[in-house]
Amino acid sequence: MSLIFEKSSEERTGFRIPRLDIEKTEIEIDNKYIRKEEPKLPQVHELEIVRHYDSLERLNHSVDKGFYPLGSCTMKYNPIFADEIANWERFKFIHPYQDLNTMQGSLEVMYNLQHYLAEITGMDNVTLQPAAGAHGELTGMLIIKKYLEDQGYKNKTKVIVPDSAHGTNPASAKMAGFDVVEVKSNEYGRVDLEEFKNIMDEDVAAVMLTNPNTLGLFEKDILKISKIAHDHHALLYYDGANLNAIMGKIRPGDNGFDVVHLNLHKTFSTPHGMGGPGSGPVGVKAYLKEYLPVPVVEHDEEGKFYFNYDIKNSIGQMRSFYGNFLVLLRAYVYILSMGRDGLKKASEMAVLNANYMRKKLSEFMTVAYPGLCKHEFVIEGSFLKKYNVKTLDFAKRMLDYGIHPSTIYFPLIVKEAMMIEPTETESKGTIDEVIDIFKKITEEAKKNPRLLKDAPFSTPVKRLDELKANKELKVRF
Amino acid sequence: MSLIFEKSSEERTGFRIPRLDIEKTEIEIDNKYIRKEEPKLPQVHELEIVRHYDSLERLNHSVDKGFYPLGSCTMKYNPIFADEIANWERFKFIHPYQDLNTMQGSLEVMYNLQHYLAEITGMDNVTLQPAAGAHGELTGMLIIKKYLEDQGYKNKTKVIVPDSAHGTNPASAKMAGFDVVEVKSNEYGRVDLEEFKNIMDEDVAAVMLTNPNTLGLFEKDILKISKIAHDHHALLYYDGANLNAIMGKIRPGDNGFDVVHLNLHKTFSTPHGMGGPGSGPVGVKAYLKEYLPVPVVEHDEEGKFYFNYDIKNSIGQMRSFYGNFLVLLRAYVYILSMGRDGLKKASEMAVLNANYMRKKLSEFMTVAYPGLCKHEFVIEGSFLKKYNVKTLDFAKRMLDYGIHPSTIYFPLIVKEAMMIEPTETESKGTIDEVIDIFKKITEEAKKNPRLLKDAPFSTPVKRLDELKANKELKVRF
Amino acid sequence: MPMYPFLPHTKEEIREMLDVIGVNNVDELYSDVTNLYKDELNIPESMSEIELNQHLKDLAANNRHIREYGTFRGAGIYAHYIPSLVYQIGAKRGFLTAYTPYQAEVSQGTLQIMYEFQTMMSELTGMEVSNSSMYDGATSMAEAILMASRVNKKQKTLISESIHPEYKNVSETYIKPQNIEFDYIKYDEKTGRLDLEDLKNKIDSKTSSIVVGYPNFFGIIEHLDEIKEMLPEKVMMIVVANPIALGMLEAPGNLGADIVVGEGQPLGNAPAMGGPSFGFFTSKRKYIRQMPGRIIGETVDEQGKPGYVMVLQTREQHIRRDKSTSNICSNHAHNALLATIYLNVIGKRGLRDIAYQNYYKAHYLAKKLLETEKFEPFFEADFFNEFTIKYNGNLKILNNKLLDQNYFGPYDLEKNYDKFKNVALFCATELTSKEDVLFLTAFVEGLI
Amino acid sequence: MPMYPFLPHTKEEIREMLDVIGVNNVDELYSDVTNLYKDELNIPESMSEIELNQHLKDLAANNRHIREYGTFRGAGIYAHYIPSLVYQIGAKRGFLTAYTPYQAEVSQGTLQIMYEFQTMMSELTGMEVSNSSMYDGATSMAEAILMASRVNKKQKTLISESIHPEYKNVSETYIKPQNIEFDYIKYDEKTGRLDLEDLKNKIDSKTSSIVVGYPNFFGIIEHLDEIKEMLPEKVMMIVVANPIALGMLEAPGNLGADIVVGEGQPLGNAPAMGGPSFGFFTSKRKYIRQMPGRIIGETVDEQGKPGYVMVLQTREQHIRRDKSTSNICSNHAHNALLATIYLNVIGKRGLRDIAYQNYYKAHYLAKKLLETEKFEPFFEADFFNEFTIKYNGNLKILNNKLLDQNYFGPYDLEKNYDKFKNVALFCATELTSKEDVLFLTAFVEGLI
Repeated sequence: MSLIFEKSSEERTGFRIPRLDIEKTEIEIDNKYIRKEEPKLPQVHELEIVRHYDSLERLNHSVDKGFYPLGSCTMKYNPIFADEIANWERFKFIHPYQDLNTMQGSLEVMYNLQHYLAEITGMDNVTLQPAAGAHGELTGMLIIKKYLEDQGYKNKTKVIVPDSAHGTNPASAKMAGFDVVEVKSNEYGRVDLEEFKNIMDEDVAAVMLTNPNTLGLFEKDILKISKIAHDHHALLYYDGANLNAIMGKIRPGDNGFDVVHLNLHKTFSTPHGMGGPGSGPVGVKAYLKEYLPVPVVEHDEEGKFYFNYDIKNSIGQMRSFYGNFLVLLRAYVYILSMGRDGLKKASEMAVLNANYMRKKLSEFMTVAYPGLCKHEFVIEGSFLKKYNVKTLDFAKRMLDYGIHPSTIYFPLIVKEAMMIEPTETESKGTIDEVIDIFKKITEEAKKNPRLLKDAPFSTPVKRLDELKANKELKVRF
Repeated sequence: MSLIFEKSSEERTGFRIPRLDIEKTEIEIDNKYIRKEEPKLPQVHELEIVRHYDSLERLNHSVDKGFYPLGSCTMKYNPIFADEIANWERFKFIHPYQDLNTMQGSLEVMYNLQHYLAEITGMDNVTLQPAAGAHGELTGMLIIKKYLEDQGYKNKTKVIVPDSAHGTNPASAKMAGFDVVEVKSNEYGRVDLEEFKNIMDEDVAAVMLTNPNTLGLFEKDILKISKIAHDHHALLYYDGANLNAIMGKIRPGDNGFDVVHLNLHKTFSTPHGMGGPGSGPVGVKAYLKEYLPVPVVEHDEEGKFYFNYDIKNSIGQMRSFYGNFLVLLRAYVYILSMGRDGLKKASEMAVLNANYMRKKLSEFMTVAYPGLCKHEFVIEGSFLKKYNVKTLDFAKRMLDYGIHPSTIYFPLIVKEAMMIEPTETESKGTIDEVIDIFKKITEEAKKNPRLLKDAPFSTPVKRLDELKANKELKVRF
Repeated sequence: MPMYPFLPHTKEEIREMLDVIGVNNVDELYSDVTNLYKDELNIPESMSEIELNQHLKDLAANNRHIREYGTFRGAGIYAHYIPSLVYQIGAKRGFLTAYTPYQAEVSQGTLQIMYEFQTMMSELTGMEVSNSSMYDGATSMAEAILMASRVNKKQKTLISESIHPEYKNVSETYIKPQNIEFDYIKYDEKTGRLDLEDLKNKIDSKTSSIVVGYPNFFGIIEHLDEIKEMLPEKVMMIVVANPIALGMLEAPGNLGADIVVGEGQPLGNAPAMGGPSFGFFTSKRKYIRQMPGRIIGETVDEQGKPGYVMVLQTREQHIRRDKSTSNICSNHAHNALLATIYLNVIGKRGLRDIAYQNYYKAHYLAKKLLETEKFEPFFEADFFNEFTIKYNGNLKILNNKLLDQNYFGPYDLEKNYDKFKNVALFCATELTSKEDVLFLTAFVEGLI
Repeated sequence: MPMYPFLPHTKEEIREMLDVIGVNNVDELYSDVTNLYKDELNIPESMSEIELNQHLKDLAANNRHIREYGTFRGAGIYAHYIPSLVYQIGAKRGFLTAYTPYQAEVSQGTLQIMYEFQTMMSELTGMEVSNSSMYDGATSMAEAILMASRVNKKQKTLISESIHPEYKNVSETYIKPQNIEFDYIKYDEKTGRLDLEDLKNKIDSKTSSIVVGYPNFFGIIEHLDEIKEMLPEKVMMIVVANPIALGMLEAPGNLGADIVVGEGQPLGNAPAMGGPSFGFFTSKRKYIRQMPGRIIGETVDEQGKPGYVMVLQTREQHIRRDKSTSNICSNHAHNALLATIYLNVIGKRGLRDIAYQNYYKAHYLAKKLLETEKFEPFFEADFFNEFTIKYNGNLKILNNKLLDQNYFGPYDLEKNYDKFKNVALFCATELTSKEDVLFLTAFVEGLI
């Protein structure tokens, strides 16, 4: 459809400026610094704008529209009530530099949330500052780095990351100034303990794990891994992307993890917003408390909340101000809405859904690793090879059935991977329908593979030429 | 798609009741009056509800989605800002029986709106009470009836209505206890003055006119009609459905009308809401002021607003409380947003759009009445007969092009009528596209009439069996 | 000249369009009118959104509302909780900016919603059929009386004295032009229920219908079955019901009602100073052809796929003109949508739980008030979430003092019944907190 | 056990599913884990929406905000008018509940919006390319420094002392682990602009980039062209810009900037206590392969129809892992959407008009304050909508008193610069009314 710029006309407007209620003064700025050429922003009337976005919204798949089993992304239902709260003026229109007395309500939300998240993860202290999961990872890595430096370690330059890890893990470790060492997964999809032992030495600063890992499998050797790491004075880092499997059931802090980040936009149901904003709080064990980024919310003896900037060994500040407050607020609403009872049940149902779907799909597809999974599982798409069909084709065909494909080609260690996370907010009815669609497409792959290779048919556009896009790099109108 | 009832399950819920903070008392009600069988309302979880309505919304055409030229309905752009204001708690959560001191803001809105509407129509006093256009018509007819009775007329039992009138006109006259006499239109689409004179006698209580009429034509003889009616002590009623043609240009009160109703959901851009709520204020000349329904908003000497229930000859009350306040509020916002300058320009552009479209379509379709129209015009669809195609077929084919058909088979006096009202909020660009679609469909009618007769092809359902629906009358799940 | 966000025309486009039409300027488009208005309308100049926002903020500052004040006031409009989904979904522009489903193929959203609405209202009232909404409770009652007369061709209605006063007023306005006689039936001075003796005396051969509240304006549960027993076969019983009460009370359909109507506001609609909300209108199936308003029915399309259309349009004004069952055209579909979403969200169990909480809260409030000994019982009968009680002091002064404490006190029945000096109509809902009640009792006891 | 609106499973379904899986109960699904948590989490039990609504109302009651108080405070987050369309359209659930456009065919809405966003940000800054958003202004600046080092392989950055203090802190956190040296360049004590002499002295062969505000933290318009002239060819000029100011000020791209970043909040985003808003990130085209974050490009589908996809993904962490340009994954797409809608609504003319009104209001405020003689000029240089001024009394006391009058006073610069005793940073925007200014001047003169 047309770009908004193509609908622009000099004489149209979507906005009028109010009458100026004061006299104009002369412009004192040197003419050199006065803009001559106006930016080519569109001049469009309201109805055109409204229809433009009405049309654009229709082009998107979304959780509200249908099933969205993107593995590792936890595309669960995002409560409308939480959005409504986040739109209250008394939360939304607070200036970050207001007097603390005029934002006690918001500070209390943050204070409570810090404690709830600490409780859920089994950690002692939490910072709400990081803006996203990867930002939390960087925060955690910087905490580890500074702590180890302060402990006098001179050469802890390495971070161990499994080959199944999210791409952000090695990237964040690198941004924190570490070198990344990859550890292979074994035939059961877990960290290969032998190789892990071989790689481990005193130069290792940290081990970054996701548990359950990106295959949806619980790292059963976690206590051994933890002991080995700690014996080498390395810290254990928990990537919380998969926390939705374990709320109230397993606490990373109880399994040896020293630092944890969470993705509130996954586990705690804040909307993903087409790619963000997220929020990536970081929890640490007490001994790392003094390394958290500033500020942390605390209260004084009279119960007045304030931002504590006086954190002795703080790594510094990770972003401006205090965090993505409106995301924090939504997560707070979600947690209280579910309660300790509901959070636990949510994780249980997420795991139930995943195992049910895994089991049903295993009847006609290849599940990469057998046995119980947690909140997600991975299909090895190479079983389609005999029909000359790729996972990409399978995924594109799913679009024709109105459901979003799973994450594909990740984790990298599974050939033609499809990583499926149904989440707990989907009903058995929906999941059964989706299983039928998987089955139908598998049949189509056998009988009429062109249907997959030429798919999608029913989407607003057909397959797009990514090569051309990357070659020409036309990134603006 | 499935009904929500089909998605229900006993164990699901979209709602939880809060803990009861008091002790329960014993139920004293006689068991006879206690409900035994629960109403079969659905038990559904939130995500299901959200997806249900997400899907239902997609099945609807709407102004936000595209062109909607329903003649006589004025489907113009409805400002989002006005909706936002109507959602402010300080307007939305007022109980009608609050102390007047706690609703002065809302009363001021009503007071000002009464005056703006009086000014626009050239009337002296306005009631905001009627809930819709037809409700306003009934109000107006009752005012006329009571006034004439009070004047001592015993036998004024008839109301003259043109054959081109909206169906509500005769229906409302009838509900007010009058008999309806139809006056024919002449070859120019206007009231036939000669026949009008013949029908007119002292038994006539009122003449109901829409001006411009439903053909979009200005009743040029209005002053003559007015004089004849008044000479017979009959009153002139103005159906404001077509006011969008004349704001700031012609005032019904200046052309002899005694009573006027308006449709705020048409002219004043409040959203039609799938069929309502509307709002149908009624304006009267000063001599009818004491007949308005109670209450009317006034203010005392200190500027305090109040509801005046003390209206001497009031016809009584037309509905509970004071009117559709949140609709009134939106209209108030619209009027101030456009201002006296913008309202006039809106009417001018509405008339410009209609004439432009009329002229362009006349190149390949039959316009029922030649010459200038106002905000709408009527195509005589019988030119399609030679291709064995009906207006209904033409309309259904329009659906395939993503635009809403015009009003069809109305007014009754035009064969196979298509009544087109583009409104002023549509751009020339959109109208040109629509003209091309009309042209294309006209071509299709010639070359491939099946395309029209079998249309629509792209809608969620194809043509529906109305006979079956009316025969079986299945009106609930 | 300012540019308007709602008007897209450029000067060049206007020129082109005028040329096509064959006129020189816009004024010529009005060359055929009489008494062209030459002045400027005496209304303000156009305002920018920023200015208008400020203006409305200034106006809103003079309002207070039931979410910032406590409230014990009902009397026809009630302070129930509205779940977040109701407004958020209701505000979808595909619902808000669509019109009457004249083209069913592109209105299946609207039509299915109205079909679901009709189902829910039928279920609630225990009636067989429902239309897709009226303006409000009062006009629904008026139209019900007219409908009864169309059904049984009789021209007199008997209305309970304890019907909401505004409903009585509106009904009078509606039925007088139809030459339908009306009379009022007394309430029992002790119980506040319909006086069966008086009813008996007033029924005659001309009687078409009797109208009774459920609960009535005093909050009292009428014994519908006993009333029904008094009625000759053809006389129709019209019940004006509170839909939330129907989560706890037996459906009027099971107690003999012929037509059940009411105010829909309690179902997910904001008080809105009294409007817009909607009226619901249900009846026995055999009367459907005499029903006013729009009705949606199920059918199939050419390929056998289920779909929905408007049915019985030949009853309606756009087809039948002066022979139609009513002049109603615009209904209150969007408010009915809000109610439908509300009932979807709360479900049958939620409705029951809410209804019972209303009952418990109101009875707790009544008990606590009597314990202060500043009040004494008035009517002695079962009630739902509203009740009458007599204040030993001056009720107007009490209400004014409560206002200073940010509370809207009870409705003062003297407003409508001269003899009810200091008789209060108190209301409690699921939102009335123990704290509210304890504040009130302490306040009347002079402790605050 | 309560039923949860977000959990659809019935007991029977759970049973069926367990049977299919082949386990006896849900606990068995966790049979493979270590240290299963046996306690109850120490967080509250689940709350109904009604209770939660009340809880949040209680919390919100302890907040005040810039729409109910007047404000003269900016310092990085600004009180601009947000047209109604921005939130209303932004709240569409098809935008809110979609994720990263991994499947382009069902994400053309997202992708086209981001493409339009990139176009607008490029236009605003006068740069050739833009990514589709960062977390905020501070991290954008930090990433810009890292990017400059990737481009020119030099390891030192010079940061203007007058950059927002929080941006400096964040940048330090980001660049230290990369062993990038940094130093601060003084501002001219008289003008508040960058001290060109100091810059000259500090540039050396290791210098990768210099970072300068436009306007700077004091609201002052830096002479970018003069700074650029001082820089050796390879040294990159990073400009941290206020996007509203760019409606009036020459685009940094025309004054020599290599990378232009900034805080996007002023464009249609609520202050939100500082987050979420977004950072914008633009640069010359030749550096695009070193840019962090997601970038959208135009292409065609198999049938030649235009469409949009993510490009240069090989820079990103999910492909390149520890070799990526940044670890950023989630961006702030939804906030960028709000900015896009905002810029659509106001258009180029609106942006210009708003910018000029900001200028006029701020200069009017400055003039009026000086006229009271309670203030004296501090820096003497051109400013946009913020300016520094020295108060003759105690600024902290003044601000506390203003708070009692429901005004947030100016930002107190002593918070960040010890020597700036009683130096205030005042801000005015298009929403600052004459009334606000006259109140303030009367107040400082002791007339109120």
